[in-house]
Amino acid sequence: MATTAKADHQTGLNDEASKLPSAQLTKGDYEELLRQLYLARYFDVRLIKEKKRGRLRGTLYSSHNQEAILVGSLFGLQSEDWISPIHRDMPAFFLKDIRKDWNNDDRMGMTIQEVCAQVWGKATSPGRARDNWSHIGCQSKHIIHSTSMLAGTIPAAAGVVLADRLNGKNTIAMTFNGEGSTAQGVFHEAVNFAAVHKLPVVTIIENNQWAYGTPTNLEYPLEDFARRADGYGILGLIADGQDVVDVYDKVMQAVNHARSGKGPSIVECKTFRAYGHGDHDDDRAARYRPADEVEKGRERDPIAVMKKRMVEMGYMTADDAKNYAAEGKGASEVTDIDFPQQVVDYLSKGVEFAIKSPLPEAEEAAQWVFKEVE
Amino acid sequence: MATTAKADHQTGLNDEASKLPSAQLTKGDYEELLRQLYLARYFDVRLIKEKKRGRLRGTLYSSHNQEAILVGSLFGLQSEDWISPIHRDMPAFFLKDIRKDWNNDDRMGMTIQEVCAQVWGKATSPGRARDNWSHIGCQSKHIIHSTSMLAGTIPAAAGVVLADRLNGKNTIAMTFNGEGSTAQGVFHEAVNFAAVHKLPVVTIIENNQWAYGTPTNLEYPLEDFARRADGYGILGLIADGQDVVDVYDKVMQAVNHARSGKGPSIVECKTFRAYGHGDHDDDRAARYRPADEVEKGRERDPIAVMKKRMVEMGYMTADDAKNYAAEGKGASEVTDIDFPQQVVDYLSKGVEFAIKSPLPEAEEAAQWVFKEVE
Amino acid sequence: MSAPTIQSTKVNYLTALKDAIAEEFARDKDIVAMGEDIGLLGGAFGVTDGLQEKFGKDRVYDMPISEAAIVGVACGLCLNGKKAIVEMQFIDFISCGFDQIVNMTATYHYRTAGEVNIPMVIRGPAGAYGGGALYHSQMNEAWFAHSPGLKIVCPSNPYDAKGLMKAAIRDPNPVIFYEIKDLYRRRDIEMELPEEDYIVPLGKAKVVKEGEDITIVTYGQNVYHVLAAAENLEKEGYRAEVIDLRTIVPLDEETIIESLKKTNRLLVVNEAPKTCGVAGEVLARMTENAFQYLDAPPARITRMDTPVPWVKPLELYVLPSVEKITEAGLRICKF
Amino acid sequence: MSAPTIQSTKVNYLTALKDAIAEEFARDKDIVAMGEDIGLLGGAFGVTDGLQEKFGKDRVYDMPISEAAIVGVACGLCLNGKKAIVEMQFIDFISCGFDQIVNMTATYHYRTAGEVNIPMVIRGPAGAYGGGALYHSQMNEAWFAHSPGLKIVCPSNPYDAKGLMKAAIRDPNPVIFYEIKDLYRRRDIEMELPEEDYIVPLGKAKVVKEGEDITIVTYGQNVYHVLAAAENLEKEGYRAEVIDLRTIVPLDEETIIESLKKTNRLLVVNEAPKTCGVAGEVLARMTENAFQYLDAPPARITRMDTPVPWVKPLELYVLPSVEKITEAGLRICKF
Ligand SMILES: Cc1ncc(C[n+]2csc(CCOP(=O)(O)OP(=O)(O)O)c2C)c(N)n1
Ligand SMILES: Cc1ncc(C[n+]2csc(CCOP(=O)(O)OP(=O)(O)O)c2C)c(N)n1
Ligand SMILES: [Mg+2]
Ligand SMILES: [Mg+2]
Repeated sequence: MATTAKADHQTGLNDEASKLPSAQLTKGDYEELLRQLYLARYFDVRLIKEKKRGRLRGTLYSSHNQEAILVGSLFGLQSEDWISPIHRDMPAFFLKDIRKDWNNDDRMGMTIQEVCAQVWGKATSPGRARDNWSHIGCQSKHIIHSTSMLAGTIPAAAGVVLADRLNGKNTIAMTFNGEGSTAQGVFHEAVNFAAVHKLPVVTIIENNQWAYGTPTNLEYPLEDFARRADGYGILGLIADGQDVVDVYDKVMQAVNHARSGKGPSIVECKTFRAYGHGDHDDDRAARYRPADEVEKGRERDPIAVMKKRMVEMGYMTADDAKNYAAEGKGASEVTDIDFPQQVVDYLSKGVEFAIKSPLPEAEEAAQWVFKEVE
Repeated sequence: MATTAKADHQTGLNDEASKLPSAQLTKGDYEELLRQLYLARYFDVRLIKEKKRGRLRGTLYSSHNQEAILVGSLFGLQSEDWISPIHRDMPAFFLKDIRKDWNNDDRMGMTIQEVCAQVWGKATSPGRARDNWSHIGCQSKHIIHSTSMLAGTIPAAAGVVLADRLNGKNTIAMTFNGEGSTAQGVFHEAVNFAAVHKLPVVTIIENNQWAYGTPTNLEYPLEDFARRADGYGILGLIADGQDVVDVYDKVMQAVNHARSGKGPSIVECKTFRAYGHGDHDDDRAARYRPADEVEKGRERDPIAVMKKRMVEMGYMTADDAKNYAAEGKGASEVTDIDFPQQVVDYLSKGVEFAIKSPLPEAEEAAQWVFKEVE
Repeated sequence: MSAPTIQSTKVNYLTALKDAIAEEFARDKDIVAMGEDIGLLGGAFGVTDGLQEKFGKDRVYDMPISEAAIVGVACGLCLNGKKAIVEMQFIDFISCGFDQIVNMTATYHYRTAGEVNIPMVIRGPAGAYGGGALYHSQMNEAWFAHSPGLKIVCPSNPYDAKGLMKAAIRDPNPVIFYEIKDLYRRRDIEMELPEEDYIVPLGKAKVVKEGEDITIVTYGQNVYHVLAAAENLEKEGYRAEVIDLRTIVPLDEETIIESLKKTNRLLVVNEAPKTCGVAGEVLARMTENAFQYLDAPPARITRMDTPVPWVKPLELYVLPSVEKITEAGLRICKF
Repeated sequence: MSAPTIQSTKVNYLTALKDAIAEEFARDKDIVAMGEDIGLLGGAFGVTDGLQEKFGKDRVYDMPISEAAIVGVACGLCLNGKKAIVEMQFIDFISCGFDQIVNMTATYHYRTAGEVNIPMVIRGPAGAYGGGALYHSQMNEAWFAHSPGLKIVCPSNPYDAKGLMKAAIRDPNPVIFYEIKDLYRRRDIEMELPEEDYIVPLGKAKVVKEGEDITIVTYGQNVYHVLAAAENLEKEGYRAEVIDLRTIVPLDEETIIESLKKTNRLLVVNEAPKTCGVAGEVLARMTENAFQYLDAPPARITRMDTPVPWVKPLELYVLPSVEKITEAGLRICKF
């Protein structure tokens, strides 16, 4: 089954890595991971609701059911590391470097205000809402701006860490990609180059079984997209994308591999796209995707999986696990009550800021085609 | 060492293939293979001489020392199969489908007259000398015209056999590529697509250790370019590119694999570029390539390797093997006497035709931008 | 086409395209379609809705996200007897298959001295005004107009959409077909279409409004901006002749020149960036070939030389608008 | 630059470029070069000869044959504090990295509202007349002139080559730099160059010959065709003013307009295909902005709208020539 991780597919992984990185995580870390899962989920749900209320333009590419990939991948990064999220990774913009302090606006991740301002198309977002929703970023926070052209930022990711290497810094760059995007030529060119120079580029493949209306068997001849790594002789790992701890474990192995100079890697996270490709596609998706496939693909909600883990580890009682029952519910079924208050407050702060922020002035549109020569 | 084939690298190769295709070759086939090696070598040598005499324009990308790849790959193809040669594969244009009858101008390969007319830039070449030397082809002979953009014909190769499949024909398409060209994005896109649809595309990689002035370790992280196949889960084979029989064996396995519906493959043929990248580069190549590497890379001349085989098999006496001693000699060292008369005559026929042929009329240059709508 | 029978219901731009493709598929079994999500889903906008169901997976391919391979494979199909209709999910993504289009496909006929021709249609949703931002708003036809061997088409209404699509599919050359996505479902341009098979030949512009005082040349969505501006001009006493090019390559110079003989004034409107765009080309050709008819400096209203920004006021700021066209039209008329 | 000291020896176009790059490398340790065969080999034509030896493999990269990655990696370097000089082995191969240039690199400054700028130079041998055929002859600058966010440069002589290359490297924006390969080693254009550091600012055209009867605008190798044609015109009694644009984006309209005020006649010469090329853009701008100074229909001499064929008579047939320019110049002068 798609969302069940298979036996690890490992190419060249060092044996010493057998001590799992998650062994170092504390109870507090588990609680934080769960909180972040809620935060990512709530962001998505809140935007869906806002959009239904007609307050938003643009397309919403839901990350519902895929949150463990974002949360688990980003959790172990260092502040100076680079990321490059795409359309389905909106929460990544504020989850980056959030671990220590959600409310430190100077951390190396975007603030919730900035992200919401972007969603609302306001002048207070870093790019002043010139490009749409998902193509945001922030150079000073080490977030690469994507274009729409899928896989198009992997070369840039290789470039930024090459620059850091030349300056004696040991950062890594983590790119996020749908499994469908790995068919792009530029994916190949960039991964090949990174492999030649053993650059610390970690390529996350979010295999949600669909690229828009195309199933994986028409995108790639093999079931495991991690096997793309084999063509470059680089590390390829498979994670259970529903399990934030497994994602953390596999990604941290890849990150450590990169940080220690062993080069790039591909980490495939198996998951399932909960809704349509974008919100405009929800109805049609119901036609092209068999209902039982969808049901099966959504059966292991990452919040539920994490709660189960925490109960097993004694970090949470079975009763506590019943609180904030967002898991397994669709966007239209949950309410604010299904989420920790901290999460709701945090996001509300962003939304309010965005709503209050001004639109950019029309005349700005003519600006910044070129940087003036001093 | 580069030109020594390593143990076969085989992904998914059927066990039944263990009976080597070359087991079926007759003494006559061996003799023909050797003759074709001479023919390919002579073509190259003759053009070098013609160019030195100032009779030719354009750059000559010598296939010297790499002839076994062309001869061995093409030998087992069927007439209707498609090929797509590139800059270093000039002899492929006339070697296609030559096996049965060198002098049948209606066979599914270009005539020597057509090829020479193209080299001389004459109106009697199929493309009327509109594009240069190496970018020729002939639709009716099932030879795809390349552009200069490396790896750019692999998608078209997939397309032509897909069309044949749709029409119920079981042809295969064989593309020739330098190892450096495999870094192109379009290589990835096309091989991936062919793998998804199990299209009969055989990709020959002529690994001559250099892409112009760039050594293989800066092109690809692994030593064996056949391993690119692993990323697509397709058949990947390595042949000794100096040994026409080994090339034939590996390529025929790939061809049979393709013809029986099992999909695309990559056959890496290990060889060494004898001269500069093009004739303009001969002097500089001597600077960027260590002399001992060149010496070692040229030490197993494919003509010599084949003669040795034939002597061992009793198809030739050791004394006979001393005839036509073109092997091991550079272009400036050989003369016509080092080649079988049939080879010299064959090519001379082409050269004479070309020289006598008219240039295209200047006004033609404005023609054929569009096909007229009937 | 004498007195065609009229269907009872009006058809939108998208349906016109969809019908054209489906009818051609039925007519010619060698036609194959390739693109991302065009089969099972029926295309991001639904232009190929039902096509795979009707004609099968052997003729309608859901392709990997590989624009270069999509074009290149289609090129291979075409050089071996098929005709390929290729969808770019948004025309903006054509940049990812650029080399295969301009160097492989466009030149095949030329470099084989006519032996091979590539009957391919590359089509896709295009155009701004819809809040699509930098990568879902492009009109990049000028790149291809500058690349010899490609025909370029852009219809502004359902009748032309259907007729031009059929002509493009039947054309033996590669054609890039710009579908204006903002027109796909626009209600006020729905039309009743002939029941019979018809084509609108490539290379013929159309005078969509007659007038004597100024010639305004445009195509695509800008046709509607220009028509609205023409009404404004009318209020000021100037009658504009409006020409919808419909085909950019080959360009119908004659129709424009005929008009200029009458109006002696020229304005060209196009939503693509100004520099080296089609508007400039029209201006240049008319200056070269119809200088004697020009009584006032001709002008262009185009997108500024900027990308298309996302947020509405920014987007509109850089694009041609009824106001900008009216203003330029008045300036020229009053010269 | 007051009274610069003069070197004792003349320098060719290629050496001027090579020196410019090497001097900038020495001046700024953040400059990195990437391209195919530019290190060990020193480039297909030798423009980066010795660069890797001098500055090391950390600053001069022999890249895999991956134009998209070359541009994209360079973009990443630039957005993280480096400056990248990217070589396309022939400018024709730029089509393989097209998306990374027009969508990723060109727009970065715009879409980040000025936060990021990409100081990249993409350079490569360009131009026809040398028997390079379809894929080793292109001048494709119009594709990029039509893509907002890119500056475009094309020098015609060693002095400009060096000064423009330095200006391009120091420019904070992406610049596409067309090196005319037929000029690389042309002996009769060698020049003595100032010993001191100098730049030729982007965006400034140069009047290379003064005249009163017609303005001929061109750049690159066509400068020499135009100068020869100007001599022919002189024999017929017409004095042509010849303007070498040097920079295509930004375009120096002022210098052309100033000239037109005097000559009232315009001819534009450019070896790229005609439709939507730079020649048409110059014509369009002048018609829009200097109509009142034009006493005769302006004209373009460009490549025909064909690829560049290989064999000499065919190649020359489609390209601008001294004869074609002379003829057009006479026609305009006599109008
Ligand atoms: C180069 C390119 N081609 C096509 C598209 C249109 N497109 C946007 S998202 C998408 C599907 C992506 O699928 P996948 O990579 O699996 O990511 P997912 O949406 O499933 O997360 C497509 C085809 C694009 N953005 N870029
Ligand atoms: C897309 C593209 N980029 C660059 C070139 C320039 N080029 C021509 S041949 C060559 C080297 C090719 O090396 P390889 O593929 O190993 O083939 P070989 O010449 O060694 O046979 C290069 C870089 C090209 N033709 N196409
Ligand atoms: Mg997906
Ligand atoms: Mg090679």
